[in-house]
Amino acid sequence: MDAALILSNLLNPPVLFFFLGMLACLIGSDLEIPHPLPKFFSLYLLLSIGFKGGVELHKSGLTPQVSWTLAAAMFMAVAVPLWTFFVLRRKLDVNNAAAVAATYGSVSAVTFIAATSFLGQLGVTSGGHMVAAMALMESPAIIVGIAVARWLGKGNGTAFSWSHLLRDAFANGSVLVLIGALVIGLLTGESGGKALAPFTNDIFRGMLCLFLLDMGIVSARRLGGIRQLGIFPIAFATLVPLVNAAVAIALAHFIGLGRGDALLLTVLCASASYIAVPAAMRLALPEANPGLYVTMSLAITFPFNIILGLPLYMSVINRIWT
Amino acid sequence: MDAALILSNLLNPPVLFFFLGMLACLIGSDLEIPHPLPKFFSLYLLLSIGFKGGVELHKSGLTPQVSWTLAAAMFMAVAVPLWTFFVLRRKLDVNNAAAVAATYGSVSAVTFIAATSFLGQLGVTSGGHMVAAMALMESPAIIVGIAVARWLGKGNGTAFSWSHLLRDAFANGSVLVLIGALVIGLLTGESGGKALAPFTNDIFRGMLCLFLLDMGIVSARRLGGIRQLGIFPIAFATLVPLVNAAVAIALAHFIGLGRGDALLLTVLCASASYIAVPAAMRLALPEANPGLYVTMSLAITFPFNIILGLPLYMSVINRIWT
Amino acid sequence: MDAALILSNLLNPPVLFFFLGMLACLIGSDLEIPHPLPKFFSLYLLLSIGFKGGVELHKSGLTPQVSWTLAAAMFMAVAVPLWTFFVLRRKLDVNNAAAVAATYGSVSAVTFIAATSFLGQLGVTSGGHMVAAMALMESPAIIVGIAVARWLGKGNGTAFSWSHLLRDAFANGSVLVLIGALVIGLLTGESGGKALAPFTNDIFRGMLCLFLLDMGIVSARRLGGIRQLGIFPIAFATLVPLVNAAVAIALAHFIGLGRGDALLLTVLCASASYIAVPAAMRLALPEANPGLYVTMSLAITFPFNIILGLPLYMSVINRIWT
Amino acid sequence: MKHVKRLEIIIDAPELPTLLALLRAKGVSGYTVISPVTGSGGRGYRRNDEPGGGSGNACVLTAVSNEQAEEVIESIRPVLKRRGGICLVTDAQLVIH
Amino acid sequence: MKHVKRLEIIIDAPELPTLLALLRAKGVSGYTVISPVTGSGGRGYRRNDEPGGGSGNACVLTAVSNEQAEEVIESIRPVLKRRGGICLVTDAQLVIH
Amino acid sequence: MKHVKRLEIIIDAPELPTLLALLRAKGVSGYTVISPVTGSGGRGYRRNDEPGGGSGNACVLTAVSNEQAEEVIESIRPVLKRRGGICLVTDAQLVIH
Ligand SMILES: Nc1ncnc2c1ncn2[C@@H]1O[C@H](COP(=O)(O)O)[C@@H](O)[C@H]1O
Ligand SMILES: Nc1ncnc2c1ncn2[C@@H]1O[C@H](COP(=O)(O)O)[C@@H](O)[C@H]1O
Ligand SMILES: Nc1ncnc2c1ncn2[C@@H]1O[C@H](COP(=O)(O)O)[C@@H](O)[C@H]1O
Ligand code: NA
Ligand code: NA
Ligand code: NA
Repeated sequence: MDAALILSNLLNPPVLFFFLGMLACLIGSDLEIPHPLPKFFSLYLLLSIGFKGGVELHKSGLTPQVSWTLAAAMFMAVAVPLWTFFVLRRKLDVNNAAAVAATYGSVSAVTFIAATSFLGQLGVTSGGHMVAAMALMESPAIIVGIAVARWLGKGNGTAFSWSHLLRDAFANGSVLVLIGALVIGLLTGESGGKALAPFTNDIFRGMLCLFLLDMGIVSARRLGGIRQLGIFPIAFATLVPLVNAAVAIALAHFIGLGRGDALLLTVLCASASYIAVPAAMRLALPEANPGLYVTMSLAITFPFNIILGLPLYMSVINRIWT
Repeated sequence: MDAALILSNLLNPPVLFFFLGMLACLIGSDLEIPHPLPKFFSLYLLLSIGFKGGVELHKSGLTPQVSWTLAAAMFMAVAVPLWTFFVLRRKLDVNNAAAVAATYGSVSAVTFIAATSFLGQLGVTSGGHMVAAMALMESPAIIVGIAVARWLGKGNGTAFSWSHLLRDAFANGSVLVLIGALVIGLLTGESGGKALAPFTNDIFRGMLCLFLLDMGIVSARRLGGIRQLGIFPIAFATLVPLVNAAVAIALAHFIGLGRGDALLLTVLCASASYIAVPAAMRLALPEANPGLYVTMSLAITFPFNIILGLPLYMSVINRIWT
Repeated sequence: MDAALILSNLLNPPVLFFFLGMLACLIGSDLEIPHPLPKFFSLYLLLSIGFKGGVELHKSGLTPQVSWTLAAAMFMAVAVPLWTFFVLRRKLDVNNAAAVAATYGSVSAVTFIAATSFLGQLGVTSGGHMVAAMALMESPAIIVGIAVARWLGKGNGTAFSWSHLLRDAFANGSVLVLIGALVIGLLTGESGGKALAPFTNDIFRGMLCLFLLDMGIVSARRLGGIRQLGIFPIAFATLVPLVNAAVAIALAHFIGLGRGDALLLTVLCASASYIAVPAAMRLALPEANPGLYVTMSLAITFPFNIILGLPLYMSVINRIWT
Repeated sequence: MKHVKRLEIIIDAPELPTLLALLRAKGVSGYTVISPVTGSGGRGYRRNDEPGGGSGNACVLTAVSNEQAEEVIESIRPVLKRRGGICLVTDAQLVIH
Repeated sequence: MKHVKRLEIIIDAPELPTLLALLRAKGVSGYTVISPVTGSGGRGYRRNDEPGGGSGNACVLTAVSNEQAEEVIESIRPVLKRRGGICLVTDAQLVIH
Repeated sequence: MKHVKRLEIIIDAPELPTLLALLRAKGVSGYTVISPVTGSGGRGYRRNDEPGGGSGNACVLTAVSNEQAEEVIESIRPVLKRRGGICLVTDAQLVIH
């Protein structure tokens, strides 16, 4: 994996602000982004990425290529939580195993966004329909996770209800904003896209820097908690992304994606959710411990993907595709 | 009223985000824009619209045409709360009648903004002095409403005081930002306008989308409360805007406004305030019930104007003007 | 000092919004920018100014000229808190004297920003390395202030600790964001600069207007408290900036700065901190009274510099340099 | 001044609607909500700093008549059992318009 | 530790300045304000979600001497009468530096 | 329901980490934090409106056993002495899952 890639990833302002946030926390600075500003940034990012994706999709249309990509994305979104659940079950109780499985089956929008800006820096193109892929991958893992927990989890008071299940999966605020903005982008097309471009495109990277500054603080705060997790969760949080990435790369190559789209699909599968899924799990599986699944995705998998994952996956793809 | 107009209004991103917000609330999503973010958006919108209006007014200057428009606006801002008060008095006590009258006599800045972006989409021009008209229309209704309540409202402890009255009408935060920004725009003119354009113009529609997303949630939350209001307030909230719109259109035609300015004047008269007036009423007429006047303007009149009012008024104007 | 300068400073939208905020507070308006929005604006301003400065510094490089400027800045940042401390000690106890000295030894980023936009309006150029000068001047005064208080302040429980001292000086949130963004700008250079420009440059003045609107409210709230301060602090808050400005102008002329850089160095020395230092003093010198040092810098020195200082310093510089 | 029981209920923020519905069902129409609040308890530390969400708690304060108190408390027990949280009960006097 | 009365006053947020002025007038220099808080009472549910404003309440907590209490309470009654809200009084002990 | 002491500690917000560490050191694992709150006391009015920072207080609420109470209170006295603030103690009953 060549150093140039790592460097050009690290010299990306958003990533550097992530480090600044971590540094602030580690040297005991009083720097913090008070509630609800981070919510504002994430809302902005989800709305913008969704809307831009919708506009792109409106341009490209539903080509076979696009359909194949979405199918692959859906497949991974269902397969990952299933296989990881049974791995996790060996060490964790049903609820925690289900929550972690859902976390890793779903996606991290910000990792995806970092990947797109990484591609932008490399001058590698990617399709707007990948955002649709991301949107599609948000919810299935939530459904699988909750369903599995309900079916295998004996005697935990709450009865199973499809309506609750679907609401937890799709009425989740972040999912709704992402999908809603995507649909709005689709409906309004290029005219809408042009009208909002200064907001959704031009200032986007700046807002991303602010959000990652907060992410740096927030993940560093949890570094201390990692030790208490024990070895299994730590190993899981670093190895499973690699496995999922490998499968995703194979899949991407099989359905003949371009290098850009391939990286994005890979990142989607390798990333773990820390916005939509934790919110949903908190409602649906209160017995599961957020200290476990949030720490794993936020303090280990997210930094791992942002710092090492991106250049690593890219270099592998470069090798294979050429 | 032709379908094309309705459609081009509905396919406006801001309006679509309003629907998204409503949808979120209706399907029981946990999506919410936490306090004080909506305050930030409204502050931004008032500041930007006011400032842009001031800059435009600085360009155009105080032509007779402009003066006539402002005069007409002032006239409506005083006439509407008066006539509506006596209608309302038949069903409501003095305080509530006065509060609702003030609400409908004043204006909704966001409805006005939606109208301008609607015009933008249709390629119909309008004058920046219309913002001055809006600014002029914010306060008179507040004064009329409070004055009427004080004079007719016997024995409600608070004695009448002009200074209080004026403070409630002009020291209101939203009014002050709007008028202040307008004056600043007037003073700094085009140089100032250019300097702030990226902030006040370019990202404007995006911020509007965020604000309307919240408005959708907030109004949907109140839909349930409408039923309890009874038939009279509901009828009032839908019919009175139509009456005021009709009068405004006649007036606009009489003083020979262009189609764009005509629509904006109409929307100003047809819209009801839910930012400035409720805040003022809360201070000046605590006995009045916000559950009544806020619900009427926020959950009925605002959506009504945004969704049906704009295309309806436009099509009528198109018929008459040609 | 010529009227044109005063006027072109006053007709600057940010300054006008500062007045609007003051007006709002003085007429008893309910206008307020609720917490944590001001924190968002200051975070944005520090991040943007730091980042832009870093990018500029990346372009210019560390020329002798630049090094001399930074040296001069450092010198003033250490000299000012020392000499002012001994002046202050005649009237105030050790802790308060130290806190006020640190406040005036450090800098006001917003006054600096207002100065740059004032220069922009006059079409006078200035170097990006001045931001580095500002960054360098944030912390020394904090160190000097705390150190002096620790050494001369007998028997105030807290023992002296270098690590604490350095943390209070550099781990301060605002200092960290400013310096961090500067370094990130340096590392990413022009490519990074271009990518973030719409965020850090284009909407900058608009955000500055919002922040100054809040500053106006906040300083006006404290005007009442000035009287209680007594004559000495008031005299100090207006005369000391003039003295420091005079020294700075001499220094700037001596090391041969251009007019733009000269004004910025002057403003840095004449301004007092109300973000970084108060936060640090609160942690390190809780015995000192924020009602004293915050009121002096926020309610007296800041408006003084923004309204009179800028044009005054500029006109003096114009006289001398030509 | 009326003798009342002051109930202070701290629960996971997403449970708030459920809790308020329970209170209203018991005829409690007066309450005050402070949200979000953070805290620590049997289920660990809730920082409420998770990006775009957070693990905040809500604090509900309600003054109920001594007669109501028992019944209200029993009705919220299951929520505390299922989702954690606490309820603090103090004797107080209520001054109302 | 000193025996005091713990007053907890919940009022319409815009009334806060008036209330604090009243407290200071009665020589109460120590108080803590939590604002905004939401809630429900005789005047209905205050969502505090109105765009660009909101209908929040403010919660003022103050520990006053047993002697002061009565007088302070009487002085705020009119505010509660005019603008709604409540005042909860509890016996407490004050630990201060 | 268990008889407990309800401690309500109001301190300068930056002191919060110190205070929580003290509580944990005394074996207090359950507490709720409301921050920022504003207020006024011996050290004057804390508006918490300073640009980019603010002078807010934090309010820490913790229910501790009657036995623990004394010890906990003594352990936080120094903080109140050094940095100001208060601690209000009331008798309460704790309902917990
Ligand atoms: N002893 C206590 N005193 C005050 N608040 C508590 C206490 N125990 C729990 N809490 C609050 O209740 C929330 C949930 O408690 P738990 O379910 O025990 O984790 C915590 O996050 C705290 O905010
Ligand atoms: N019984 C109660 N317990 C707690 N808070 C109350 C109670 N009654 C009223 N409140 C609070 O006081 C505010 C105003 O009360 P009201 O004037 O009755 O509408 C409400 O919005 C609540 O926040
Ligand atoms: N008697 C009191 N009642 C309620 N809160 C108080 C009281 N005295 C002080 N406080 C709170 O404690 C903080 C610090 O108090 P002090 O150190 O006395 O300035 C104040 O800002 C208030 O928030
Ligand atoms: Na994944
Ligand atoms: Na109207
Ligand atoms: Na200085």
